[in-house]
Amino acid sequence: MLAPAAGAYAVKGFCAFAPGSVASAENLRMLTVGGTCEEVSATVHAAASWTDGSVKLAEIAFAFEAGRDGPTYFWVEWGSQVRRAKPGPAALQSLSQTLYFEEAEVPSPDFDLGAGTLLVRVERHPDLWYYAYFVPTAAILGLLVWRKARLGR
Amino acid sequence: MAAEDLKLRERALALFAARDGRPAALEYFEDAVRSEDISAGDGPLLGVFCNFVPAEVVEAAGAVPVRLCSGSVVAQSVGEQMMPRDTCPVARATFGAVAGGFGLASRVRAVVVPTSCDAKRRLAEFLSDYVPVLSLSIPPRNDYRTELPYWVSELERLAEGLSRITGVTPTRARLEAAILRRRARQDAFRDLGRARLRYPHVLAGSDLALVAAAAFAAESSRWAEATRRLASEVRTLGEARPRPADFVPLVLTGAPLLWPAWKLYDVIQSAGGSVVADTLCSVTQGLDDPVQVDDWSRAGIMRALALRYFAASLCPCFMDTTALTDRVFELVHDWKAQGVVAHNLRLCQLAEMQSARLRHILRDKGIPFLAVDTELGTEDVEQVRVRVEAFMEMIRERPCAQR
Amino acid sequence: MMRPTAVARWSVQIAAFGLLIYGGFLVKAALGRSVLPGVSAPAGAYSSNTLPQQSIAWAPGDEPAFNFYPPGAACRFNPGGGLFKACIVHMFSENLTWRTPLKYLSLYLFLFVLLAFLFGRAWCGWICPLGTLGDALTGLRRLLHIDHADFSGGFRKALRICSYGILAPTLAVSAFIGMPAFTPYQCYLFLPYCQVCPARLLCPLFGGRTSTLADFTNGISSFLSIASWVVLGLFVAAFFLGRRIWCHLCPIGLVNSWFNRGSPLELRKDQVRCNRCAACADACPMGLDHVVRKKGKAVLNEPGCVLCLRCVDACPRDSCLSVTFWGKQLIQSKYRETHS
Amino acid sequence: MATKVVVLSDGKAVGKALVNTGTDPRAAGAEALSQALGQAGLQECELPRIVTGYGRVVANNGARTITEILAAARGAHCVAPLADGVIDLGGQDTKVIKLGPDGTVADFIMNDKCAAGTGRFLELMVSALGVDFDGLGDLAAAAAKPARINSTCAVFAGSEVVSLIARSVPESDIAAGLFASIASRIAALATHVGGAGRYAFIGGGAKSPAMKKALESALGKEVIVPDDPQFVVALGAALSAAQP
Repeated sequence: MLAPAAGAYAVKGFCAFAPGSVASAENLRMLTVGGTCEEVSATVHAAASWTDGSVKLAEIAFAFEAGRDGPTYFWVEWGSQVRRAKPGPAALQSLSQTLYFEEAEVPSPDFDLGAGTLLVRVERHPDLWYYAYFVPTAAILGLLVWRKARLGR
Repeated sequence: MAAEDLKLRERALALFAARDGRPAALEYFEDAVRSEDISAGDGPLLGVFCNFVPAEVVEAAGAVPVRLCSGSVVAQSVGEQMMPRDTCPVARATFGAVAGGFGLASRVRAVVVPTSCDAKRRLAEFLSDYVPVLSLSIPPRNDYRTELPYWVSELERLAEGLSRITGVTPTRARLEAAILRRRARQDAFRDLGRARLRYPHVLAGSDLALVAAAAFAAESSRWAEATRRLASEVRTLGEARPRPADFVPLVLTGAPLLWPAWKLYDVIQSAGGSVVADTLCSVTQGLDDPVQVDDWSRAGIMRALALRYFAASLCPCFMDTTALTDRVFELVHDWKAQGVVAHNLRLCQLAEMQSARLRHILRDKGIPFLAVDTELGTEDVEQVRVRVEAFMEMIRERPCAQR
Repeated sequence: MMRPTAVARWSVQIAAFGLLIYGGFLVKAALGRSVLPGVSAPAGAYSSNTLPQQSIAWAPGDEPAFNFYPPGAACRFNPGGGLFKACIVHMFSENLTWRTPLKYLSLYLFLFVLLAFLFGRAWCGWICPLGTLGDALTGLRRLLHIDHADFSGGFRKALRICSYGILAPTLAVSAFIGMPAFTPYQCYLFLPYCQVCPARLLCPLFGGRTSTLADFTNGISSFLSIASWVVLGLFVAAFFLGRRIWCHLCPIGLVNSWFNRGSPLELRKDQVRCNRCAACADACPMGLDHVVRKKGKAVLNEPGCVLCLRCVDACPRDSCLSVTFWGKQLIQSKYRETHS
Repeated sequence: MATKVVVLSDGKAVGKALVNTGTDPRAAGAEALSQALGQAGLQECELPRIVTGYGRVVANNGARTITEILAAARGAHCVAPLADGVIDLGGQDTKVIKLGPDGTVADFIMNDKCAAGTGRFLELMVSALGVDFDGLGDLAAAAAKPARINSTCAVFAGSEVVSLIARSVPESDIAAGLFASIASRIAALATHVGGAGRYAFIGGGAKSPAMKKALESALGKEVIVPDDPQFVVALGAALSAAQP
């Protein structure tokens, strides 16, 4: 399959949290996986909140330099001690292409609600290939309409 | 009078039996038109007219339907003593047959008269002086969407009336049994049709008419067996003898040619033509369309009966007769017919006006057409002969490309 | 007295039913994994794993074998995911809510359009598992010799309008709750039609999952459960008494019906051979009579016609009705002897 | 009712004879034949012959027979090659024949079996007016405005004529009316076979100029009347006999 050019992408995604587990969007940050695990600069805001004000659905967006094919993994870390240091990247809006990150593994039911980490995956989707399907689709629809017209009511 | 009527019938039988190389299986049908196939054991006889009366309902009510439409001039002369002269000859003859007690007409417990045309409406009243009459009123339009509910209710009325006469109620099970039993007739007739389509030269038009006339008054399963035998014999004979070079297949349409008034068959055949297919209610109409039941509930069965005997009818008494013209085209195409002959029974306006329209429609398609105005009797046979022979000459003169 | 077409159709329907409901297990057992990559929900957004009714949550590995949306499919909520992912209405709803970029759907749209174009509403008449269950109900009715209810043409038109009235709001609501500002409503309104669709109850049930039948965890889900039972009741009644009258209402059938006229799979009629006996109209499970009514029309693919071909079976005139695929004749009506 | 014979010698009619048939068509046929042969200066010999008309069945003496429709078509095509339609107003019946390009019969229609609209009809009316056939024609020629005679049935028309006389309608108008009524019948038949570009008008009726005039006004076009129109059918038969 045809992969898009390597380069900068805006990565978006949502994480859902149990009531009271994440007090505010500030108690949440993203880390690279492996090595030094340094923080990735990301913007986070609560897309939805529980009645107690804690975050229900956090929308996380960050810039991603896609160097190679295949998935890249990040940690989403949260907890009352966690503080996000780096502010969100300013250039995010200027990035044309958007990817979504997905939860890489289903969290085990008995994990600590108060604090924890979540593994997420970013994978480049082959864009051009997708667009290619519109051509035959349009052709078939055209044929259909033509045949309809020829048959009449 | 009855004796004269019998003589007339025997003469007619002899006339058509004369043709050599005729399938032997036709003997059964000759006996049947002598009304020898209905035995007393089969149940009370019930006279019906036209193809509008669902025989299945009659049988389900425990009676045996026999069709009384007559073409006998003797019976006609009897009928004239009561009916005005300038009325439908078939109505006169049929009434005469009942009034004079000819053949089966003397044995029927009651009659069912559909009010398809004006003559039939009055005929019902004339008959009611002699025999109990159940009438079926036919809507003027045979469009099932508008008329089906009414027609079904008419059939229900008929069923009630019949059960009052016979004491048997046509239940769902009885109707189903009757339909499956009667279906054997269509199966056999279609089988014969396929055989004839393959070897159209074996069976003369008059022979097919004989088969149909026998169906008027024959026990259906025996009739079906005989027809199967005939079909197989047609196949064997067809293998044996090739189709003659001067074979001129014709399609016959218009008013019914009722036994024994078969002058037209005689003239056409002696002029070298062969009637291979027809739209006559006296022959094909009554036999080739089956009752197609989709839903075997009682209502579903009655609906199917209504559709078969009403919506599928080609009777010119209905407003829309495009079905009839379409059928003529179909037959001309399938049987490679070289001409169409319309039988205008004198005083049958419906048939006559229909054929007048047909003449114009067929002329535009370049299909030779002849309308023959005639009556039951043989007094005008020479006039008919001139027209038919000229028609045959005309067809034979046509360049082969146009045939 | 079963006609060949009827036999063929029953076999296809039963086979399709089995494949759609249970095929997922088999194929995945063979291939180990879904064949096409699916469009997955943004994490945390309501995906079909996490409907308002928690009970409908998927077990991990519940993905279907072929991750796309054919014109006739089993329900999304099959255990084991069934053979295909879901019906087209489900696809539109969930992806509108997720605001999935169109490009990610192009493959699925292409496959759907192709299949719908090739076979039109034959998908409804021959494949749809709901239709198969309904035909079984009809068969039961026939065995009991109960006549079917007849619905007027006006009523059928009304049902068609109603099916637009189901489809349009379904898509509108799905799009609405996809907007960031309204995401909180997803927990009430995600997949609006699925909440009451009888397939959501029946298909998982045949797959061996009863959890979708009822859910009284909260008010909304209780309400929706009861509503879905009511719809299921209507569905059963409609199919038992009204043959396929339901299919005039089905929004999936509606989408397929747009492809019926103009599809290469054509129902044709030779006007000259028609004797107007209307046996075709009597046999039509959709209650249509266009086959006998339409004069001088060769192709009879009406939007309402599910190409079940009962009319071709019922027609007693040789080669009056026929079915062609791109001009090539597949079958034609002929008189069939019941005796002999 | 008359028996006509035409003797043909290399394409030309060398002998013609007309004998009133009476009750014995055989005798009339033999008589006419000998007359015609005499006129042609030939002896009774084995000429190929064809018998046509109503007599063909009883009086053919083993000769070939064809119907008068075919004979009329052949004869008319011979005497009036340009005509693509033939109108034959005979004693027994009236025919309208549509000819194919090569003079074959493309379509034809005949009056129904009663005498309505035939020569016989005129003969009966003649007696009602107390003139002879030609006299009827002369009367019609002098007509101011033709009377309207609705009935084509000979019997009813007879009484209709009587009532017209009683209403002191001039005989000339009545005569013209009679011709007009027949002409309109024929025109109706002509439309049934789809009409033709140019008609040949043959048969005994064609001898009357009044009939020709009435027919032309009814058809709205000229008609060709060959010489001896009553022999055209016999000529056609002779022509057919000439062909092996």
